[in-house]
Amino acid sequence: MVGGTELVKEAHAGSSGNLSASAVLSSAEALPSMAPQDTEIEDLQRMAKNLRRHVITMIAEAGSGHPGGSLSAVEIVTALFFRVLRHRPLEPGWPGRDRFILSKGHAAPLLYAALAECGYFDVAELTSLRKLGSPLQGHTDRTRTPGVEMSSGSLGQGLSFGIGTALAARLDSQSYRVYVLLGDGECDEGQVWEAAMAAPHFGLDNLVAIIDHNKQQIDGWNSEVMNTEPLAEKWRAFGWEVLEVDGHDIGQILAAFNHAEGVKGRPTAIIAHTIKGKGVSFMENNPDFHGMAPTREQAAKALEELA
Amino acid sequence: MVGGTELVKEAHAGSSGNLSASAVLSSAEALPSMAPQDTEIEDLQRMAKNLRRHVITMIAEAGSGHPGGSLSAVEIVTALFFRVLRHRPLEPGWPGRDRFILSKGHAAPLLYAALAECGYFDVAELTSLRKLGSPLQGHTDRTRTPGVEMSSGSLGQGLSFGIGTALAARLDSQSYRVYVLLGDGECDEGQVWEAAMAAPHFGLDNLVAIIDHNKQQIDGWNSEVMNTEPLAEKWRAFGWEVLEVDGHDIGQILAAFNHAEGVKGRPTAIIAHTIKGKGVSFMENNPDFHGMAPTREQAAKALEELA
Amino acid sequence: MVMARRLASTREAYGKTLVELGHENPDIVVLDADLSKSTRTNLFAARFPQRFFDCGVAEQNMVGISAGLAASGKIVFASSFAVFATARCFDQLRVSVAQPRLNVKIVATHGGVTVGEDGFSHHAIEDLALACSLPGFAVVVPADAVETAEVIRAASVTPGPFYIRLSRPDTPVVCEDGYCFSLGKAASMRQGSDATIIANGLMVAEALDAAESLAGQGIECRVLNMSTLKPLDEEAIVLAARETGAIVTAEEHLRQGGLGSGVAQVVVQHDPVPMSFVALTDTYTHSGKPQELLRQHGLTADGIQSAIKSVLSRKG
Amino acid sequence: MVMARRLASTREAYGKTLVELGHENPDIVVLDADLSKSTRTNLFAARFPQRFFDCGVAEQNMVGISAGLAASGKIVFASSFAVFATARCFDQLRVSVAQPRLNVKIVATHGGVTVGEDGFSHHAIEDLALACSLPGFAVVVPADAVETAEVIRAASVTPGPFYIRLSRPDTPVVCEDGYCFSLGKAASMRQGSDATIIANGLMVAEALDAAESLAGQGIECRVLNMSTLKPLDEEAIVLAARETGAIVTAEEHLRQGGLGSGVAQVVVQHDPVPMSFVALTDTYTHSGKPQELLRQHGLTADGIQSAIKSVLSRKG
Ligand SMILES: Cc1ncc(C[n+]2csc(CCOP(=O)(O)OP(=O)(O)O)c2C)c(N)n1
Ligand SMILES: Cc1ncc(C[n+]2csc(CCOP(=O)(O)OP(=O)(O)O)c2C)c(N)n1
Ligand SMILES: [Mg+2]
Ligand SMILES: [Mg+2]
Repeated sequence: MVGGTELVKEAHAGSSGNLSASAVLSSAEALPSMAPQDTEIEDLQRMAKNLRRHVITMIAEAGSGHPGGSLSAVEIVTALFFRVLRHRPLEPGWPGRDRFILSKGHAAPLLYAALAECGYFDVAELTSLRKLGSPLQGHTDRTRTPGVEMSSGSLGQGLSFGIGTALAARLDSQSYRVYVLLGDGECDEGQVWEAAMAAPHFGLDNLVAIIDHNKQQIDGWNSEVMNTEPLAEKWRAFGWEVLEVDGHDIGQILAAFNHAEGVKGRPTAIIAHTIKGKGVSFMENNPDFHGMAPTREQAAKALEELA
Repeated sequence: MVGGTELVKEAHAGSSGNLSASAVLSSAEALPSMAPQDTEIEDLQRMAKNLRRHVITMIAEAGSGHPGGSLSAVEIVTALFFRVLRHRPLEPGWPGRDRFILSKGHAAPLLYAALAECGYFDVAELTSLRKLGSPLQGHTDRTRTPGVEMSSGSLGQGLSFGIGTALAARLDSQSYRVYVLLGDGECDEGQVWEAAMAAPHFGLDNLVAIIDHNKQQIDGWNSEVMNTEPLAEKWRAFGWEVLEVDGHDIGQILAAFNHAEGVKGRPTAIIAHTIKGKGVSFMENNPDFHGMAPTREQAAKALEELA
Repeated sequence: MVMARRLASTREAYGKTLVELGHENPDIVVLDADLSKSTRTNLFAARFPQRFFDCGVAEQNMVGISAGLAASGKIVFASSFAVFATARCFDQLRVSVAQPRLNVKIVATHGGVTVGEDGFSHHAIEDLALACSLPGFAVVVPADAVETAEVIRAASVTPGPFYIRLSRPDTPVVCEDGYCFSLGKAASMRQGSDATIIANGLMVAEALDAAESLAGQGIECRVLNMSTLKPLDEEAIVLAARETGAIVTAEEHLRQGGLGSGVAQVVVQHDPVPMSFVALTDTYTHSGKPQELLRQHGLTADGIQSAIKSVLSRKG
Repeated sequence: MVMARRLASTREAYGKTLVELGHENPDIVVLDADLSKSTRTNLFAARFPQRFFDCGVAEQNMVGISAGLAASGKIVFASSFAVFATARCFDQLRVSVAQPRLNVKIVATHGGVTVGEDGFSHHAIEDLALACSLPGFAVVVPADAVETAEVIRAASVTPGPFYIRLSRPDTPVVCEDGYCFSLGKAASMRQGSDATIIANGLMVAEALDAAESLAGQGIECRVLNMSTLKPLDEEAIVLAARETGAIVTAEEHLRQGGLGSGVAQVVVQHDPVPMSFVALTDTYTHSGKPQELLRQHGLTADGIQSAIKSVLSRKG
């Protein structure tokens, strides 16, 4: 198993469309924009599996939580925290850090697992999830958890917040970039479209929205509950650069982030096609596991599959 | 000057894509779907001018109100109330009536003028606009004014309401149609896009949204305040049949409504390109007259131009 | 010390009553915003799919659609969690529902802090303050599952907007079978002349437990179930002030804008007597088990007992 | 009978103070939602276009953007009309601003019914109830233009969220030049021992007029300008109850959830004395001239006088 902090770059040079450069994963100078070598991808995949195990263990221990939408976003979060983001886990308030904003706040266990593996806090803390007095609230609380940029839990609010941080970068002549992760059901919320309209209006090319397009929300399939298709066309019509990727293919995800860094004058939306509950057979595409904790037995079985 | 009620059809046969039939404007059997003869258009244009005069007189008398966005929508409202809608001014609650929902509620003076000219209430009432105890509130109040379907004044709420009435038509096996008039600045509101997503999801082909695209909102041009372009592409990406018309050309407007009646399985959005303050030289494209009443002298000058 | 009570789910009672109403009246329609499994409107959806509309995660639109349906003669029940059904669509409740006085019943589940582990984004501690500031809305917090069924039925035949707040966990049953809900009337749950406890929702059970314990100490408390927050039963409050001379209110909500502040306004206008409040004080709550949170914030029989003692010490 | 007062615009005072602050502190940023001409943030926009963000007619997004800016170290002022700045974005105020305690100042103009002719959609009669149910928010209703400038300055240097409510019309100036605002402290405007009038916003002028008239009838009223609704100056309230034995509150707001209910809660907990409320009672208001509406709903010096007489008749 890969130790988390090993994968973390304390910072990396921003920008450049340099796709040919190669680098050692653990190097502090690694560029985010390069085509990763196979071994790096493998390391990231191992970390992804590791995060999945954390998610299952944490939610099972808490007895409540949201496995489905945490598992679908694992590769996205892994790519960000262990390769793309310039951040300093030991200096969470570093002004130059790239921002990751979890708008679909019910995926908090995944974010906590990534933060712990990066070294923001001890991995042992993870089991305190959702318990009285824990820094790891059921939905994120930026005042309690180092590395958490935004308090969430009410859907649809993260992209607006992201715009604010992206505007602040401009005001402060900072080069940091802002990444916001949304759910597809979350895209039902009007506030998402208010923000979607505003970001290109403000010309924010330091902003990236990633939509975890797992095609499900609580009451079932998006197509039956509230059809969001054609999702890519919507973002395009709102003025965004739009990319579609297999959200479980880390190489594609990294390429998309790389592409986004080269886009000028407007923000980028990455539509990541994913599977809700990904990695655990009986959770995949099973809406029951949107917001239900696995039993002890189910957790054991899941961990077996993720061994 | 054309007497209002003369122009009103008590009801008309719905449907049919028959573009060749001709009819007398005052006929109770007139179809909405036909290409109107020139004389009809002229009658409607006269009524439009008449409504403009009312708007100016009412707002000047009230000393406050919104001339700009009332004037830009005159042809749309004229076409609807004096030709398209099946309604019974003396029976405002008639269950089979087509519904007109003014979502951009600050254009209330225009709606009141149309209702009065149709005979919902006395034209003399119009001068009570915005006065204490008047049935003609500054923004619409459905409990006070016959013919007003929805209370408004807070932008962005009308299309959702329209979906509700359109769904009710389906539940009650009624053939009435629902027309919702929105502003382009109003399209900044997220709730509009929640509704825009839901209406095609529910397959509502009895619903028509008309966007009064006068390119201005209060703080100035849409393009500077909050760019909504490409507006047509947005509605298309949300699953609507989209038409663009010159919003001051009654023939084009009627053709668009006619086309909409033939669309099955999804709602229609008509983007009406208009000029804010249309018809009064010093109000046209002048954001100052979004929400400012003309002085006595300005009103006199405006009425001269509208003679 | 105090007897164990049967637990039952208020939202289950809601879902079942909706199905009954759906059979009785074809004008009943139900809406939800992607939470129908949790609010239990899915029971209605399964039985009457044509009259059920899932609006996705779009509470504003849900309220607007509800208003349009109500304006067309439907009796509309619309549900979500209490936080989202009020905070996320307050302007729509105000302009599309309250101002035109339309026949929309907002039935919100997951009220208060007993949502527990989800944390503060999901704890509805201000929903009643919001609902009470909508003129024309009736606002009701049933004490248990028995009363919930009654309240839903009453709302369905009473024209105009309602806000009804239910809980996530199963809660103690305090109303007897055959209990009859009357909008705007407090239900007397226990006699007493030393002080009055006015409570609603799951705090009614705590109030009864507190009264029981206090009786053992020679303090006889009147207990009122003030399930209707609006219109408030001023008569019962004035009588309580006059006859018992001291009042404690107990609610799963911020003190500000809820039951306690409503009662205080009546008391100072008619018969100023000492009061104490068992409620949350201007603070957000955090993840934890429902019972832990109730204890942490004093929303318990013990908390009520202390409040009674405090108020008695100030009694003239 | 009572002296005429100079009229001045609170929102003009806001706009001008923003410009001063903009010069003094580069971290001040200002947002609006397509109402900058009316809220007078356009003064700041003209001077500091880089630090001004018009969000269009999208109040939810404006609040979210404000939160993001504040989290990045900016001191954020965000404005709209009082109805839209609260009702339309309450969940965003709750989750994006209040829960993380971010440094966002919501300055809402067009508070109360004095918006007049626009009618009920534009009358903010519940905005303070909403703002007060956001734990951690400071809530302030300046009495006039002089106090407004002070409050805006105080907010700019006090970390954390604020809700500040201003008026549309020019309002009477009651604070003397050199007046010093202190958050959470009532300002004593007049001495008196028969009863206390506690008011805020434009009702302070009415309170002073009422006190003047009553003095002519031998009734001496204390007048408090309770511009800070949260945190409420409990000490001043308790003193007023103790020393004058009767309290009338006066506000341009629903009785529920505003100043009156806040004061009542303090009174019954510390020194139950008779109170009367000059406020709107559970009803929406309609189009009319500002003064007509104030008169129609008794929000006047006359209304306050009657309330004082009623409360004195109940004084022990
Ligand atoms: C404003 C708001 N409304 C409702 C909810 C309840 N809720 C939590 S998750 C969820 C479904 C979200 O679906 P999606 O965004 O697709 O999430 P994912 O599939 O990635 O888990 C809902 C409705 C909420 N958290 N916030
Ligand atoms: C929710 C809400 N926010 C703000 C306002 C204030 N307001 C009234 S009209 C208007 C501009 C609307 O622009 P647009 O829709 O383009 O109207 P039009 O140009 O047709 O007059 C605004 C911001 C409002 N009425 N409702
Ligand atoms: Mg999803
Ligand atoms: Mg416009």
